[in-house]
This record gives sequence, structure tokens and C-alpha cells, in this order.
Amino acid sequence: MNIVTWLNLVDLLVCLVVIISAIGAAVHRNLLAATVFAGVVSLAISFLFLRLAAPDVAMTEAAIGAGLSTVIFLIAVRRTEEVEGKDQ
Amino acid sequence: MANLLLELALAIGAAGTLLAVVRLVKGPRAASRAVALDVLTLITMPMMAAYGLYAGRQIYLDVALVYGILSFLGVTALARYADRGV
Amino acid sequence: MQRLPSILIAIGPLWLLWIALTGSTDPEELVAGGIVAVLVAVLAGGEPFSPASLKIFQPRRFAYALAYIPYMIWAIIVANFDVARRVIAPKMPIRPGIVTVKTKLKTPVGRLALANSITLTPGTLTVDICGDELCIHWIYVAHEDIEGATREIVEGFEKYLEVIFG
Amino acid sequence: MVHHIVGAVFVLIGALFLFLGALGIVRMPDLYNRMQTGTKATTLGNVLTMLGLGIMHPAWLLKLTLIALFVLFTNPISSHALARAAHRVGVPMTPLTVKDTLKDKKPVVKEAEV
Repeated sequence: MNIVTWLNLVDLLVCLVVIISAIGAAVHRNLLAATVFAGVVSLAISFLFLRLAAPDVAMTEAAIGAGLSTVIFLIAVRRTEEVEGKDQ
Repeated sequence: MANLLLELALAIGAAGTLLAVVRLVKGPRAASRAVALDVLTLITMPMMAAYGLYAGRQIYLDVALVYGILSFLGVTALARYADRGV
Repeated sequence: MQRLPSILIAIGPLWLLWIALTGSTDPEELVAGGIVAVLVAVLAGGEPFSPASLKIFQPRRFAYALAYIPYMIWAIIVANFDVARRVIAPKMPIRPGIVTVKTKLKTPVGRLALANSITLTPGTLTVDICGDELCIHWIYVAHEDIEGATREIVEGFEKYLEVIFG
Repeated sequence: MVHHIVGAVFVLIGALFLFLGALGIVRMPDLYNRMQTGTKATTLGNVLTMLGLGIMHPAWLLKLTLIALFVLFTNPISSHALARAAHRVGVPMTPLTVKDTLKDKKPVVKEAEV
């Protein structure tokens, strides 16, 4: 069972995607862009959960990460944007 | 043989993911990044389904379907936000 | 209560969708699916459906709807090879622009079907709908005037959709 | 056994189309052209992959068909919503653009930093 297959390559690439987009979400000043990056993080992590044979966790991650948190982030951005605008 | 082809398909999909991430990082504005997110979802959904067949568990298809529905909602919410604010 | 016929019509497809998604015909699943279908239909007000949507079962419309499927599949395949050619070619042959086309379809569902079909077919993407005019992003603009663009993009689909939704 | 190979070849072709879609959004010059490739190539890639998986494992065909239909119906809608919002906030088009009738009809509302 110790054979390295194409799938290990896939795992590595997906981990790379997680790291890149997590850094992007932390670094970006534009809040919409950061929201998109956070969505990509949850997408890639959901696939990794599938690879770890945990479909229920993957489904939850998909529901929370892609659906709920994106919408909540958008609502939060809208509520706070005006304050930031006055600040500048 | 068929398994090898499936693995190759998964690897190609992962390479596509990496290309889409290039656009995600470069994308001049949030709108381009949203397109990249859309494409990433559309690549990951069939890859999840293909991996479900590879692992022989039907519930992985449900994960792909749930992911597709929710990501569609997320992208539409993003577009609506840019249009007139959630 | 004038939405009641639409709600009653909407329950059927929703229930079938539930059965297809669960993939089982246990009595418990059927009952649960029925309850959920009624709830969703009431909450949505039976929205995409209306008594007019039963007209799809008229033989002429049904035949056109069946004929539309292979036409659409062929259009999607052509669209994809077209896009693939443009992506791979080292010097991308693109001449993009947004053109306006007119549609004769009246119903909202018919216009939705037209807009979706246009988006899925060669080099065109619906950007906006205002009244009976659609603004379409075209990856290789061949006609800049309304008449030419309408002839090129819309009329192939309209032949079918006018009968199906008209 | 033959149907396994045939289905896997379909999956492979679908994966190639998905890859082309991703390549398209990297190569194309502006957002609207990116959306063109991002919508079309990935739609056919999805449908072909689901078809191939259905050939390999016919018992799953119903659910795979549902997923393919779902993609076929929602994908144009989300890309249309994105394109409309992008045009509304004034995402620039490439200099290659020859015509923009929407701009004459509905002028850009705001130059947001979206």
C-alpha cells in the first residue's frame, strides 16, 4: 500500500492551494477579495476531507464555508463599510 | 487500467485548479477573483464525483451536489452584493 | 390564494426531485418528501410554475421541446470546440464587444431559457436584459448592427422556444 | 470491463476540458472573455465527466444526471449575474473591444473598487 500514485500529487497540489489562498485571505486589503479567498480555502479543505474519507465533515465544511460564511462576510462588509469610509 | 485513467484525470483536474489559483492570486479586481472561484467550484465538483467512484462510495456524490448548490449561492450573493449591496 | 394552482403544480416536480435525490422508494422517504415538497411550494408561492406551464404537455410543444434537446447538445459541443480553439491558439483570435439583440419571446421563463441557451453557445454571453432587448458579450463580433446580430445569435433558438413557451 | 475503459476515457476528456477552462481564465485579457471560457469549457467538462462516470457505474446514473443538469441550469445564471454586476461597477474591457452598446444604454453607476 506504500505505492505513490497520481492521487498523492493531487493531495500536494490541493495543500498548495490551501496555503496560497489562506495567505491571500490574510494579506488582502480589499474585503471582497478576502471573502473569495476564504471561499477557496473552504473548497480545498472540503476536498481534503473527502480524501481523508470523511464525507460528512466535507459536507458540513461545504455548507458552512461556501454558503453561510460567504453570505455572512458579505453582510458584515456591508455593515462596516460605511464606518471605514468615514474614517478615511 | 481504468483506475489509472481516473487518477490521471484527477491529476489533470488538480493542475487546472492550480491554473485557476494563478488567476485568483493575480486577478486585478475582486470580480476576476470571483470568476476564478466559480471555475474552481466547477472543477472541484466533477473531481469529487470522480473520486467518489474511485473510492466506491456514493455519498461523495452528495457532497459534490451540496457543494455545487452552496457555491452557486455564494457566487450569486457576491454578484448581488457588487450590484446593489446584498 | 390566486397562487394556489401554481403551488399545486409545483408540488409534483419538487416531490419527484426529492425521490430522485434520495434514490429510494421507502414509504417513509415518500412521506417526508411529500411534506417537504408542500412546504417548499408554499414558501416559494409555486414561483417558477404557473397554470400556463402545463401547456408543455400539448403534443406540438412537447415535440418541439424534445427536438430542442439534441439541437442544444450540438450547439454546446460546437461552442466548446470553438472556445478550446481560441484558448489554445497562440495568438488568440478574439474581437470582443457587447451587442444588442431583440427577442420576440414574451414570457419570463421563455426569456430565461433563451438567455441561458445564448450563454451556453458559441462565443456569446448574456450580460443584461432590458425589456425585449438582450445585451450580449460576443467573443468575435461578426455583426455590429441589431438586425445582423439577432439573425446570427437569436433566431436559431427562437424557432424552437417560440413554440415551446409562446 | 470495456465499459470501464470507455467511461474512463470520457472522464479524461472531461478533465481536459476543465483544464482548458482554467487555462482560458488565465490567458484571456479581460473579465468578460474569461467568463466566456470559464462558463463554456467547464460546463462541457462537467457533463462529459458525469457521463463517463455514469458509463463506468450505471447504478449511479440518475444522481450523476441530476448533478449534470444542475450545472447546466445554474452555471449560465451565475456567470450572467457576475457579468452584469461587473459591468455595473465598471470593470474595464480590453482595448481589443470593438463595441459596447450596453454602455450607451445604462451608463456605469460607480467606479467602485470591487
